[in-house]
Amino acid sequence: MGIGKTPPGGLPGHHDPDGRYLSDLLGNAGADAAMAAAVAGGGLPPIPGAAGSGGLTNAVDWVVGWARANSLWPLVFGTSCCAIEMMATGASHNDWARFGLEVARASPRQADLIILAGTIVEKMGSRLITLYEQMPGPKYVIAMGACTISGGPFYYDSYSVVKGADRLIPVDIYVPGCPPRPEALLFGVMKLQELIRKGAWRNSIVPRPINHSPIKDEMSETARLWEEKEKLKQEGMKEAQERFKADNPDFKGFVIKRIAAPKFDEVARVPRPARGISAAEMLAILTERFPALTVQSVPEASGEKIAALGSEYVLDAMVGRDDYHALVAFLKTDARLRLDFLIELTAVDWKDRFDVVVHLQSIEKGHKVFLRCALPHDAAPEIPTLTDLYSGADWHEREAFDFFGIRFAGHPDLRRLFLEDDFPGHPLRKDFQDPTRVVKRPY
Amino acid sequence: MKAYAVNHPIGDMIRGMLPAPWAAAANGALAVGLIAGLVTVMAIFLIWLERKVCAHFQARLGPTRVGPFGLLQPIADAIKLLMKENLRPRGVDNLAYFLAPLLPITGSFLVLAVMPFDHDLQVVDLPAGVVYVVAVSGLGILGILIGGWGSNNKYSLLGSMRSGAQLFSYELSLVLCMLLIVMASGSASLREIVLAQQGTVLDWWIFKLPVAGLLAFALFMISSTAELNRGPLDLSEAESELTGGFHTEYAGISFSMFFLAEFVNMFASAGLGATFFLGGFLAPRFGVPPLDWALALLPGVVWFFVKVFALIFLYMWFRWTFPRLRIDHLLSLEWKFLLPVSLANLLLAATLITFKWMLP
Amino acid sequence: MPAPSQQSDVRGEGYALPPGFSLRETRADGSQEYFLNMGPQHPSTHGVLKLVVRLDGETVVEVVPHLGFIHRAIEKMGENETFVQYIHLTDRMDYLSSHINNLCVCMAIEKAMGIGVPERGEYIRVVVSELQRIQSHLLWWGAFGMDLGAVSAFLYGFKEREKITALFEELCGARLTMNFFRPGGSNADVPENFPARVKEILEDLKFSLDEFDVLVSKNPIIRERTLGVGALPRERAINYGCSGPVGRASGIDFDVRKHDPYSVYDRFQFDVPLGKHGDCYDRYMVRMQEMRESIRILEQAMASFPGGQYRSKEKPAYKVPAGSYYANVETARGLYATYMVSDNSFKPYRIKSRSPNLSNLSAINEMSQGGKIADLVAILSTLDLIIPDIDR
Amino acid sequence: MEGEMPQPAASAPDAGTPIMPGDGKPSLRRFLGDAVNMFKGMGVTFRYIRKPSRVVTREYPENRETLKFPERFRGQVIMPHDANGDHTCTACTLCEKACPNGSISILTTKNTASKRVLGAFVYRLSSCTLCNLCIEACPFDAIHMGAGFEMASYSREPLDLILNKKEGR
Repeated sequence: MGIGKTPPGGLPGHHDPDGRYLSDLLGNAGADAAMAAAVAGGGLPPIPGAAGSGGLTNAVDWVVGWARANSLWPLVFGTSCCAIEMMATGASHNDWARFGLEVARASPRQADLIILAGTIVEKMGSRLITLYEQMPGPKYVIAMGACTISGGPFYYDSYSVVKGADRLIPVDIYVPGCPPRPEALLFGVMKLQELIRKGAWRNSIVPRPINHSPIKDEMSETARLWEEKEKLKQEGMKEAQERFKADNPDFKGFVIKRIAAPKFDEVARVPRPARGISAAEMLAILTERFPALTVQSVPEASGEKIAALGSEYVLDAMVGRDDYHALVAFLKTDARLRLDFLIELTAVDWKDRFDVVVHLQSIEKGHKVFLRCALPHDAAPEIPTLTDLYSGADWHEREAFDFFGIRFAGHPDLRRLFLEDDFPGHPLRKDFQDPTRVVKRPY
Repeated sequence: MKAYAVNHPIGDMIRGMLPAPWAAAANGALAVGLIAGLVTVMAIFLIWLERKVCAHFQARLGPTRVGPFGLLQPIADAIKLLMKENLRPRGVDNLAYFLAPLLPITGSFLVLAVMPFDHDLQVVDLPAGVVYVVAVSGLGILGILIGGWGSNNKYSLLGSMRSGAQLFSYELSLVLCMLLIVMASGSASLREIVLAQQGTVLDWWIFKLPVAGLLAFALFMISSTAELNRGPLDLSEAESELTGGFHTEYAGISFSMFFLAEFVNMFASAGLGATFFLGGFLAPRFGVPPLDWALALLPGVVWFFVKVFALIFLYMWFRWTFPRLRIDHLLSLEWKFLLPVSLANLLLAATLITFKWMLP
Repeated sequence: MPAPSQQSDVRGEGYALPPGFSLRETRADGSQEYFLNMGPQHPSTHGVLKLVVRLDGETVVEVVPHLGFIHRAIEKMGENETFVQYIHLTDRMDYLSSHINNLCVCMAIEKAMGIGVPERGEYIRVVVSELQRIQSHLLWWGAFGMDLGAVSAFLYGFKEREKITALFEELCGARLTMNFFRPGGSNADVPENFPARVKEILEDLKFSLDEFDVLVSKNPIIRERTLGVGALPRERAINYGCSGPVGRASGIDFDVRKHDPYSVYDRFQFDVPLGKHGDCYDRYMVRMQEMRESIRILEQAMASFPGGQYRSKEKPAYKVPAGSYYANVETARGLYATYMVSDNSFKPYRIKSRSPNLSNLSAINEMSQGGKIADLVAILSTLDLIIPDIDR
Repeated sequence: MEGEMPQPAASAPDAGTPIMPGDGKPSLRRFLGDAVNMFKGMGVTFRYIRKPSRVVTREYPENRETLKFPERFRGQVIMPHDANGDHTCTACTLCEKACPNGSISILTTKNTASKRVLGAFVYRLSSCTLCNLCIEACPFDAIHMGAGFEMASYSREPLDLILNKKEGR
């Protein structure tokens, strides 16, 4: 079954008159409906003081509006997932060339339209504003996908995502989805064309206001507003409720049946065989050289105890800060171990200490080992760098510095990896708080 | 030097009405107007054609929604570009920045002045037409160079420097190809070159000089692709490397000048190719009287356009098939391969012409 | 690589080098190097990567990547979401391997809670993962063509990919961000016509791959532009932690599917293509051959596609016992790992995703030195970067 | 390059030897072979332009009548209503808790029988990632994934929907 014929008056309206909207409920309705009505009625509200219209100017308006609507050259701009769907819109199956959009320009000077495809984070925000300012007018913006509309999946708890691109630049069209299908994007483009065509060129579209509202927990806010209304309503209903109770003393309420969930049998998990030398053997090799070494969550570890943990267990060794560098060097060079591949280096904040976690693997033999090194929980804990052993440790250490503030002594270029240099604090520490950026999840 | 009228009756009428110098001027102006109009329309049509052909090379449809078959798409683009805010980025060299877009389009229109569209449709027939063509086509590169310099953008500068190196190199083999044709026809006038190819299809220079003609044609196509800055030799634009190359900082009407010049240039280049190798405005003759008679029914200007579009299709085909070369490969291709081959080919052609080893 | 010198800056007071660069000796002829910003909005950085390039004319002297233009705090958010909710965030890291990322998180949860997966569930996982790998490589192939200037290749790659995307849409309702796998299996069974559709796609694909070879692999321009460009020797590749096709092109015989098999990969016959020099050409060829190997796996899997239930018994909630858990998979880009630390609750205490792209990209400075800007584009393209996966 | 390259395992197909005509050295054979390969490449593109049937474009919006999405397509969350306009939501808030993005707010009210029922099912399409977790969490089959996709709007308001047409029973 198809979705039906195009209605005679053009494409379906975005604002369904029968639909119910949150804005109706909370009493700030109408802006979009007014906009839709203005577009449908032909022309946006004129700018005060704009020249009057005659037959000729109307014709010129029409031609210019037509040209602008049909020649939207998008900027090559995509940050994440939506960019792929944007490219898919340009690809053969959907072909935005039909709308004249295929002239995607890499230079903002020649572009008319930014399709905000993908999350905008704070670091990118200033660049986005620059790009927008570099475009010559008239210019249009389509916010594609949940992230650019509202922050989407990154609304709560994210310290870096801009909660809606309309906080940075004016947005003309919002295309929801995550990511929207190519057809949904094309629908958004058609909506924009409609907007341009109906807006006379002399009063070319007044940029939408930029959203300056403070970030807030929308869920709790909605619940609070609802609570207020509810209180009033309940007071009004008190009488009716009491009457009903008196009339139906044994009313049980309407019962909705649960649907039967499909039943599945339990399946036993089969552990994988170990590769390379076993954890127990490795422990023996290591304790021989580093007697102070302990094993995480296995007190007084011995070969038997480790072997009892099964074939999938990877040795999770705790090492002191003084032994840390020497141990990793040993692991890398020892002929029996040859742990030459650094999988990752990260840290865990245990509130009273930091654990620097190093995962190593041997390409040749296939075994792995996990190392932890506990650091005191203070402002700038320090540990020797591994960049002299693994070039790849460079960025992992910079990441750990960025997220936890752990300093790596001897690192050649210890700067923040992801965040701006002036970002306050280290976000993955458990005590990180920044109410100007983070909206806490209410549940 | 002789200026031709638009066509016999109108030209004769003007000549009859006005004293001779005025008549020549009026005829010239008429021809200029006609050709400029025709070519501008053609360039806009070419933009549409490029987008359509490219789309069909890529299993899609191309513009369909603006006008029938999307034919009005480039017109919408043109109007939009004209109505765009004209901005001046900070730090640009004013004179260079605003002058640059005018030069390429001037250059390509100037080339068209000597282009014989038909027996009697040519603005002016210079005896040294080929020299003139080579001279004025250099204006385009000048525009790109000063535009890239004036834009105050490193990408633009890189793009313009690339195109400088590229165009000066490829000009060599291009000129050598032209030289070969001049040698064969015994004239540097484009009109004479066309008329020297009268006869059957085998009298076109591409076939008439065995091997040398075909080779010269291939060299001409490669070098002119480079001259046109079209893929796979579009290094000065190289979108994936230099975002926009020399026109990165250009917007609105100045950008549209570059954009239009690209297509007028392509038209001019294909026109030269048709003139030199495919008999220009001459109708193809196969030596079969009824067929030749039927083909000759179409006016020369139509045949000229048919040949031009065939070559343009070839340009488009190259562009939408091949990946881009790297700048050092591009230059070594010219200096280490095309240039020696062109020289050898010139020698070969000279031998062929001297000993009259040509197709009958 | 000339050694950085510590002498004073000859360019005078107040001249600041971009971050990450060190001073070099002035050159004898007095000529200067200059810096070029590529990105964060640049067509060939495939997203919002920023490269600051020190150039000598067109020759690349040094490259310093700047990350974080799409750092979305996924790991911090993961600490406040339940384990199952975290799965949907991994869709948005390497969105071209979203199924495989989902699988990795599910595997970590399964390991922690001892959940088994029925036979059919495992087969679905393998089939879907391999389809995902092919579609990712197809998109890469297209993007590679476009970066090197063959725009039609881009469209052809996308055209083939679209078929697989359509199949995914039939399978799980989404084209890109799937959220399909769950601990113990997947959230739905495959549709009835799935095997037939896979077969049809594979037939089309074999034809298209041959066509791709004619159009791009055998093209001398491509060969000239990639052969010997951006070479990364094996030792260096291991040292940087390169994995996936990038590592294998350098000769690292490491593929998680083969050398640390998960799911039922150990039941299938397939080879791990290896390069010799680690240059762009090898990376290209490794991916092209990997697609053919994936087709082999898919054919074997579809031939023995078992019946039965597609997932094991559903837990009402996933409360992971205290401890730290690690699972790794081979995405289209390399070794992807999930490391999660639980404090015996419904939400992870710390969750970390190891991104193959981060390590692969970290070698770019070494790879691109001495090449041209165009080579840098070719290298970026053959690294097949997904920037949100790096930044998370 | 440093160190010797270890030989790859015997089973591994070799991706490191370039495909090229001739023996790898510049030669006439290689030149001609390359030229032929270039022409073959042009043949690939030409096959597309020659056969218009290879055009794969789906012409939205002209094809709206026949446009069809798969059954499982996730476009937006919808709440099916029966003939009486009733839905089956009990305001148990499982979906609200399952939602990773805070896109769902279950606002409850008390009906005349003083029972706690659904007042408004707020669904923020503006932040929804269509991950299907709410649908899986619902024990009453009250919400489904709908195929609607033409949702683009001029402002964020119409993207914050209330799904239920009337209060719960």
